[in-house]
Amino acid sequence: MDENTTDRQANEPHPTRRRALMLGAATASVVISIRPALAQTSASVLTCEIPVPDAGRAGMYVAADGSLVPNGTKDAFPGATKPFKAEDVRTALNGGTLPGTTYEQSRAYTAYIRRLQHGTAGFTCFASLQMPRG
Amino acid sequence: MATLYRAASPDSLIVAPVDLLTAIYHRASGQTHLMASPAPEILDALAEAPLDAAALLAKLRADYDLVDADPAVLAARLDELVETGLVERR
Amino acid sequence: MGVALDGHLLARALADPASVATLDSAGWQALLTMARAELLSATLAHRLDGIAKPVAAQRFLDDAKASCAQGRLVALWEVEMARRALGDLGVPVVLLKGSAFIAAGLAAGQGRFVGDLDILVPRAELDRVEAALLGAGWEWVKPDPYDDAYYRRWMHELPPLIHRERDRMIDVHHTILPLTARPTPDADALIADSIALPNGLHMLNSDDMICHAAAHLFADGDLSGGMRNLWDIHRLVDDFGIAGLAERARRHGLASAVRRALRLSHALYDTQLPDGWARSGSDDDLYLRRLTARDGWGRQTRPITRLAFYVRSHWLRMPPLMLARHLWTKWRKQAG
Amino acid sequence: MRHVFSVAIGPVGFRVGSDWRGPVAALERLYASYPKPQDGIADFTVRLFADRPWRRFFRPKVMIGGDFVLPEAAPLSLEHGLLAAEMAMNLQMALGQRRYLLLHASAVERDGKALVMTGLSGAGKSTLAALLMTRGWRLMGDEFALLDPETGLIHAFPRLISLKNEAIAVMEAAATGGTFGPLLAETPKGAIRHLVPDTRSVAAMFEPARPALILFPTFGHEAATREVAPSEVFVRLTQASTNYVALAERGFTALTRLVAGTPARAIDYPDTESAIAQVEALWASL
Repeated sequence: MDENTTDRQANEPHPTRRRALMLGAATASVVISIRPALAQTSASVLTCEIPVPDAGRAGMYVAADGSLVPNGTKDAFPGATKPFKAEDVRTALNGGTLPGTTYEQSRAYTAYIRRLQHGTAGFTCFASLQMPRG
Repeated sequence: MATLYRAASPDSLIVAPVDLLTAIYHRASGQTHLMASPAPEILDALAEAPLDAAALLAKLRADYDLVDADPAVLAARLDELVETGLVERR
Repeated sequence: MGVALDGHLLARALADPASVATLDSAGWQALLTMARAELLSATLAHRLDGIAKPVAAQRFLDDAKASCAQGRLVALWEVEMARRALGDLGVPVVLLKGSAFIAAGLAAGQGRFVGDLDILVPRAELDRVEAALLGAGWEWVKPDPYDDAYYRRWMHELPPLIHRERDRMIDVHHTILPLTARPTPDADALIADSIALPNGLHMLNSDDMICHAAAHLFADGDLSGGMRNLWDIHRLVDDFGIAGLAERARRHGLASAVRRALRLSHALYDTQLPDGWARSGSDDDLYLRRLTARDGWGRQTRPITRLAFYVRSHWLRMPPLMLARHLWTKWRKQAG
Repeated sequence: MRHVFSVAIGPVGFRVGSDWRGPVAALERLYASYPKPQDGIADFTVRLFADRPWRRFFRPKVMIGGDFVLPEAAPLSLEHGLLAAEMAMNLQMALGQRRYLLLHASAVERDGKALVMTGLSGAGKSTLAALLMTRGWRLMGDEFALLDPETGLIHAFPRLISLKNEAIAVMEAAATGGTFGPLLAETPKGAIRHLVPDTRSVAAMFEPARPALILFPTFGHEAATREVAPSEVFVRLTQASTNYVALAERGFTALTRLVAGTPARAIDYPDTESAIAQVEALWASL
């Protein structure tokens, strides 16, 4: 890498010698966009919790695929009585089981957590578990 | 009329070749992109003026020894750049 | 220190920057902490340019400016991405609030932190706008059927959308107040009389911007963030004057909201008032108590006052029977 | 607030308000040798409070507040009040720092040059930094390294060293005569004990250093050292920074400059003694 980054204009004269170029495979990706690692260190600066489901939708059941369904829906699970700790979720995401749940129930809750989105309670906490660490 | 592809103006980019990859900071979006060939070359080819896909392919052929001049693959590359906002369809 | 330790400290510094000369270090600390909590730290930084201040305060404010400048860049980029997604529909797209201020380079945009992107489009075009956004990478935030139905039936906007790559929200409005609220602004006039920006998007005209800010403050919210809202109004009045404002406010059914907003802005920031508007409303003092309920630790204070305004905000948005239904549905979900 | 404490840690000033005396008393003891914020004005405010008035007394729970908060923070018990204060200060840095590029890394200095270590929690970057401190290096920080976009220098942020689980006994043996905080058992992160950085590290906290080596340590394997491709270093550091994106162009310039000018290595180590030897060997070969 250059010691000093330069503006593109100054940086790239047109090639004097023809350089080989490959467009590559249609399915491959050639651009990585850096996303904010907002919560990346939050796991280390803070302990956080994830409610299943979030309070705005308390009372709904969690289906096997993690979607929320009306309470009483067959084969779906009632929400967890207590929020899960980040560490427990981390273990579950790596194949473990959430505390106080059956295997299927844990799978459903984990699926719910994976579907969390910005603005939903638990999202920031989940995001902090997702960031590549290293 | 064929779709034109317009790249972010060169003075809105800071380009830092890292190794095989190139880091690009886009001033307009505040985003950093790390890209492999041929993405930097495509941005470069579009720097002077917007081109449609066929003209872009021709320009890349003229400037480089293009190993696989496949329009479908070029379209995929352009889609990716459009997604980042570095290239705009017009 | 001799300065009341509530939001008036911040208001005074914004309205009269020279007043900070009397602050000791505790006063500075309280001022800066309050400004940050009210999202006015970068605004304060710009206002205090060129005023002597302790090194640590200068550094704090420089950081706030830099942070705001980056936020501005991101907000403008969201505007640009919305333009790319919607530009070909042939639909007027009107930027609202902070995005409009910064896109148009208004004084109200100086130091303004901008959150979500808010746009206004004709109600008849909502479906096309929605489809275009979904096609360009925006997704629904909440897949909840009750909330969704509620929004579509009663609100003045689509349920919020978020961009899957950029993590930024967009609120698509078709008018500036919920359909359940009592004033019914003239949405067609808002769009018809909007002003085109160089990039092809629009912003409300200045009177409508003030009407919108006032409507948002009194008819739609519990006054949290009100100091910033009133500062927006103060700057807009400063920039554009108040010549046609009263007339325009009447047309939208917002005459009393706009009068109150200006009276409060006058009380906090010394905003100029049209003749005959100065007489204070009976409960202006209560509003001021709510607006300035912030202490030097950045905490909200006066919980009872705040609760009263919170209840009021729901009351205003919904007719009583509907409010009951809304609270009942929410309660049922809590109770499971 | 009832109880107040303030401190400067490197270039950053903090103010901590607490509903209880306990956490503030612990901070006063452990940060006794630290200066106060410049001009008496802190960059960040932290609040430790009870979410309900009776929670001050009855099964007290410490809520974490401040200028910047994450909505899902879990409260801590009052016995862990010191940890709550430390986490809250870190959180202000993670979410609010805008002057320096914040790297989630430990850093030590020798001869005016900085060694920056970043990696997974559990990789031992904190313990390694603390051990190096006992062997002639100056500790710049065990959690965050601050990269100055203007100068390219690393600024120190030598907060209390946060020792977890096995690292506690290791450092109790290595830092004899060191000042330790109380042992906090069964916190959400396991056992924690804080160690005050040594006198020299605290005294030199305002002296920045030029970055000379970036290290990615991994614990639990046979000793090995690898080069790391610059693009990988770049991406890993963007992900080890909470404010890279927020610093916009300054962040990009600072990071590309750091990556271009600083060698980087990954080391695997089976135990801390080997790690120290590997670090010293690498340092000598620069």
